[in-house]
Amino acid sequence: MEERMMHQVDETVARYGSTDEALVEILRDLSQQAGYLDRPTLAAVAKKLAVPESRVFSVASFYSMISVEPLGKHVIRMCQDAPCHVAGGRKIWETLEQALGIQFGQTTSDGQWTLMPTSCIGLCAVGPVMMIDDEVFGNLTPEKVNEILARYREQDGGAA
Amino acid sequence: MKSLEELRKIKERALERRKLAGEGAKSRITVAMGTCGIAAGARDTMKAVLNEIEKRQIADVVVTQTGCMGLCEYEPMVTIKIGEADEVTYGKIDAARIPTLIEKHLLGGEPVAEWQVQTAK
Amino acid sequence: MVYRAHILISGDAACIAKGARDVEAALWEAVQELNLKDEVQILEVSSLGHSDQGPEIVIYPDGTDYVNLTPEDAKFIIEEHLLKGRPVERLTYREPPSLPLPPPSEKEVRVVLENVGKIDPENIEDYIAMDGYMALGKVLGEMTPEEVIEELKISGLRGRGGAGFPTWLKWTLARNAPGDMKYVICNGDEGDPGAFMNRSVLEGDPHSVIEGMAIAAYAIGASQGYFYVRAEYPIAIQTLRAAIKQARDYGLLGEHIFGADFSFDLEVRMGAGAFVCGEETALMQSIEGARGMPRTRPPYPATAGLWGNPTNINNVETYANVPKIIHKGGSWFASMGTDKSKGTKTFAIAGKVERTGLIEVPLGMTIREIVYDVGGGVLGGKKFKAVQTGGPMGGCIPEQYLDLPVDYEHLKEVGSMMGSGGFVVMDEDTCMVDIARFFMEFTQDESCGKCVPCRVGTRRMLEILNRICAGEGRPGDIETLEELAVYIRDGSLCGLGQGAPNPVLSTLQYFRDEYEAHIYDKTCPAKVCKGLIEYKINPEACIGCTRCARNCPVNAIEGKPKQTHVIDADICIRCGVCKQVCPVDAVYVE
Amino acid sequence: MSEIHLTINGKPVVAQSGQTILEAAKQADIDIPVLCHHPALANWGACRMCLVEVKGMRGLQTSCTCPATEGMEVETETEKVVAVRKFVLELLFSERNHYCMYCQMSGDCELQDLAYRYGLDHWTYPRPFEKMEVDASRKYFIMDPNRCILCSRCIRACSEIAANHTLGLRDRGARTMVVADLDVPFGESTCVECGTCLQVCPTGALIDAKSAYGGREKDVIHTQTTCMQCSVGCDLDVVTRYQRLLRVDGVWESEPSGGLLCVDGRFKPLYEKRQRVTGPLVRKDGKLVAAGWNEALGIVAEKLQSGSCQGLAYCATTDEALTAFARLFAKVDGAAGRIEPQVAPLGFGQVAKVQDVLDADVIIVTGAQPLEYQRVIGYFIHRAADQGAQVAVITDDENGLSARAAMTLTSAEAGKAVETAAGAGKVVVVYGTEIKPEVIAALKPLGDEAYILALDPARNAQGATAAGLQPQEPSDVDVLYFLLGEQSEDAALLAKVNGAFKIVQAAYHSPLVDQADVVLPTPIWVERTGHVTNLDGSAKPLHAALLMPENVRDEAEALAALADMIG
Repeated sequence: MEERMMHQVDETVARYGSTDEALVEILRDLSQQAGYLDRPTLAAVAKKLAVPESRVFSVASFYSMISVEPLGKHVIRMCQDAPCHVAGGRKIWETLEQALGIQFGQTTSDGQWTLMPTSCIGLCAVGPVMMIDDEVFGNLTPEKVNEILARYREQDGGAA
Repeated sequence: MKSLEELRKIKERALERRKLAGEGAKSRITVAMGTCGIAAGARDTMKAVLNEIEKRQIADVVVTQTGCMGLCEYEPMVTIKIGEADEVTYGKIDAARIPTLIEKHLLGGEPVAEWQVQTAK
Repeated sequence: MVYRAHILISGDAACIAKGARDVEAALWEAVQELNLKDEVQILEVSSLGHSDQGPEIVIYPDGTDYVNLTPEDAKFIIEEHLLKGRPVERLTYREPPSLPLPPPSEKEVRVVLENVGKIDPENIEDYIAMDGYMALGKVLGEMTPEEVIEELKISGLRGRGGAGFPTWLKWTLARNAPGDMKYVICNGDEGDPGAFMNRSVLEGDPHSVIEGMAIAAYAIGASQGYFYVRAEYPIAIQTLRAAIKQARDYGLLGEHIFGADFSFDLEVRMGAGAFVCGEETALMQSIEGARGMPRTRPPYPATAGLWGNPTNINNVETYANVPKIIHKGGSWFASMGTDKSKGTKTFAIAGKVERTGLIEVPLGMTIREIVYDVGGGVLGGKKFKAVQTGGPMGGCIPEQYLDLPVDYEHLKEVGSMMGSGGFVVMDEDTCMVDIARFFMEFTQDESCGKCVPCRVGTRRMLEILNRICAGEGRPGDIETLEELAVYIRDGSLCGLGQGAPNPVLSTLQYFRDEYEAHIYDKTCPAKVCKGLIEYKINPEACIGCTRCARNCPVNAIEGKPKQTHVIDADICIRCGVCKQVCPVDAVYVE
Repeated sequence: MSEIHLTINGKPVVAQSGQTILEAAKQADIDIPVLCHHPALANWGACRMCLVEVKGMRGLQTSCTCPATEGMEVETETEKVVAVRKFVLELLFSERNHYCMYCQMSGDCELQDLAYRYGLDHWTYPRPFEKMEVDASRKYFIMDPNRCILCSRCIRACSEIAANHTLGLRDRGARTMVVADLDVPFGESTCVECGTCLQVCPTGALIDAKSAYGGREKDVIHTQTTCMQCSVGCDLDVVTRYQRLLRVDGVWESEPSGGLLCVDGRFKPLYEKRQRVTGPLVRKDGKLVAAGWNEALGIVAEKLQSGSCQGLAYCATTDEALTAFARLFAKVDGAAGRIEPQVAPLGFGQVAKVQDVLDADVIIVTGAQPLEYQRVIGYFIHRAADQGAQVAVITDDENGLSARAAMTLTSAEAGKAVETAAGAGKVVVVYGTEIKPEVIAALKPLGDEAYILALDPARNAQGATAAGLQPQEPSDVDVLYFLLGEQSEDAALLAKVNGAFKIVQAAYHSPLVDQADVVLPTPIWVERTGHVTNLDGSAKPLHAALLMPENVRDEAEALAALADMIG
């Protein structure tokens, strides 16, 4: 495990360059690879770039696409911006919160789902929009949301 | 790039190529592959276009891509240009519509009116 | 074995989720029962293309496509289609209705978007064919930096990302600032909700921006440039990187471009999800690998920017205009637009309008023209209520200003701003208090937390707005909101905080009655705020189909089949699902 | 720098170009309130307290960041400015728990002061804050985020002054928090307990654990004195209340440390556990018993004149005491020396001052562990490295500075440090008693251009040298006189002590004290008056912040009395 992580850190740092100015990109990339950045990974980045851990943590926790806390198996990112909102985004928010039994910013207790807001992903014409992991879903309705969730649950083997 | 002259030569060459549908080809299919297009399924559409061309062994067509045409709601969007005729733009072209589109417009020469959208000049 | 017919059934996850397995079982059963198993083959395939309407089957050789199937339907189809040779019309797939798109308006003028959607962004020669890099060649071969800036001055181009600062002046300041190392930065952190013009340009015509930056670099004396693009735009970044590589391959970036004593190269930096990084000083912090926290100005980036060096920063659209201006002349550009706002502007029209998407119009076009002529009017023929421009730092402009020319000055006059070009149309079903609340939630969430007025003040405003929308507004709330808004505007460090109260101020200015209705009458006129509404079922209309009761997430609806249903207001969470699923529109909001 | 002229509140003000409006105002005695600004830290511009109106500039300007320019017209207390300041204060009071009554810093809080100044008389906004956990995992101080106003002074102090970079921020917006390292409890962090964060905190978010909740700030007394924990000699602001030691702060704008202290200077003395010698003791019937000063000094005087004697001092006392000590032994023809080893001169280079480290381009450290024994110099080296200085550590053992040094070399590789220094601007060699002869030889090519900072391990080394005390070993004499001051002897010394008659002058009990025939008490640092001479060679004043115990006398005074008795 640790070896794999170190390898990932080495590789990512090599890609962006081991200067402190690449910190934001390195952290974002690593966070996307691993789902989130655990403390050993953050410490490894700090060491590799020779920057203080406090700076690594400050930067990591500032940006919304970098996570320093564990996320669920699937991360739902619901667009929280105006066009989606006007198009009925609030209902989708509520449907998601209801369906998963958690609030935005939380992860289900079984570790399957994390619900997060995201800023505009520029697909306003098909709002409301959400992303599950890397997949984008547009023109959402509460019904459609429940269907999509059901499909993921089915894929995951009927669990959760 | 050493000089404006060199750039002009490239321009002439590129223009020549663009005037036709494609280099040595009779027609051109363009799939809009902006984020909006891809979110709406443009990758599948593109795949379907390539499949269909291979399946039917159509030789004189160029398949290319372009960015967002500004009508994100109508993605995936596809344009077809045959010879020196005006380009025709289609909206909401999912993979399932490609065989029909290629059959009727590209091969049959008849644009599919009900899928057509008009874009700004 | 040769079969007379093949039945393909979609094994797509969505179809399975909706019962494809049962349908498949029913197909097998029917084939056995009707003794067709030697004639008909059933094959499961990955997808048939309409999984949103699954379960789906396609029967070949004729290719009839059936969707939304139940096991009963499956059996029926085998009997009718395969045994009796009669396709079941009612179950066949129907194409989505043809496109109800109004024709594009002649009023659009495409300058920045000229090539977007017309050329292959990954083929530099496509761009060159459209006179690409001619402007750079001309600048390097025939013009001094001063002449370049003069041409921009003639054009009247102003920053397309926000406040509209004259571009020539910005360049002059950076040019005159002392320093050996200077930078140009392209701000591609397009974060305004509803705005995606820059994304479209980066994805569709990246070279125009690269060329604009190279010209800027020549004008101010820089040799290094940075593209800062938000990570939410992965395709744009990919396209951009490919374009930069091609430009290098063609010698349009790098050493001694066009044989001139000018070298310039570009690097792409990706954001990581922070709206505030659209603010120029925060953006530079982010490029330097730090938290994107804005710093006070002065000093301005023109004198002390990236790593303390003189830096010119413009947004995507501003740079994309530059090659056109050089190529066609500043006065050509200045011939479009208004006296003080020259040229064209791209907008992303979204919300309740027929023709959503990307447009480009000359500055000074009225809101009415944009909404009705270019945008095709309000969606579904509803009544126009307001348009929100300028993103979360902008404001809502009401119907009375439909004939307002859209330019920097006029938008500001009515309490909004140009911003980067978001244009969200709102109709009568939009609650303006809810919209204000929404924007405050956004800025509150995106506040970097550095300065007190923005960090704490937006929080206090949001709390009040939340209360009002929940039906718990109190007398005095409006006045407190106004007070908070003014002080946050005057006291905040950067544009995000200074602009954060704008949506509240503008809605208070034009839709105060809606606030008052929420607070004093405890009603939401647009029937949106769920603390103030109640869902009811019209007994005359209800057909007792039980659909609402089955879909209600909290079992708040009582009723037997074929009898009138009733919603228990105490249990109801006002999610509105019942209203959406009712086939006869019997559910209404009070 | 040139002179510029502006007007502030209608008053003509002369300032230097490059100064901010705030600095210009301060020079002209115009008070502009601040919260996030601190003169020892980089400008931040976040709290918005220092907003002013400048004619011709759009909006309000933060005077702490806005450069003063020629002809500028500034107004610092307009109606608008005052309204925004009051608003900011109201917001801050609504953000977290600022119930002053229950705050240790009430009366000594910059936030509270400003609230009084701007007439806050009620809570304007609701205060829906959640209680946050207090971090008391650090021995010497407590972090209470409930009182934090996120001014970031502590973070900047940790990075800019201590160069330790332990503190940072987590999250953003209203969720922002000050955290250590990767968000670990303070006590588990890389914190070096210098306490600079504590000293810059404007509120009660970072408080000293010892003095917390012990009474009101209005009753405290501040006394300026000099730290005696090592040879650096930092200026101290000692805070006492009712003759009790509360806390120790650094003094901004003082040499050599500029306000920076270390754990030894700021905290450790507050936790002194050794048993104090509170009066003279003489051995009777094999036991040490209390005696009067006259009796004890009488015995000492007699002994010193009756046989061969030697005086050995730890240099943990005043210049005056060391001089008196040397003088006394000269009088009785005894040898007198210091116990700690002394650093020998290198034979090249020019003498450096401590602050020369800060603007060095290359720093060579060898034979010394400043992070352990002269910590402030260790932090200065880190600070210089943050500014781009190349640090080369030459050592055959572990050295804490290696972690952030550009290179760590063995003694044999010392030449590489000289190569690095070649062509560099300012080169500073920091060395201690452990320096090896071959390293000295290798560094010699640096020549007289190099600045040399010798880290003498003794606390008042320069004072001892001035008094002519050189290192000596205990010898075979009839009477051994130890001047220990506050320093307890180490085991090596104890082992060398023979069966002579032993006189020990010390503040605390120790094995040597317990073996002594006569014990004379001494004051401790906080009770001392006199001077110490620091590494830079300045005689720095000591001012007593606490009274000595009744039966304790200052060494210099006791030694002078002895000399008088001997005549």
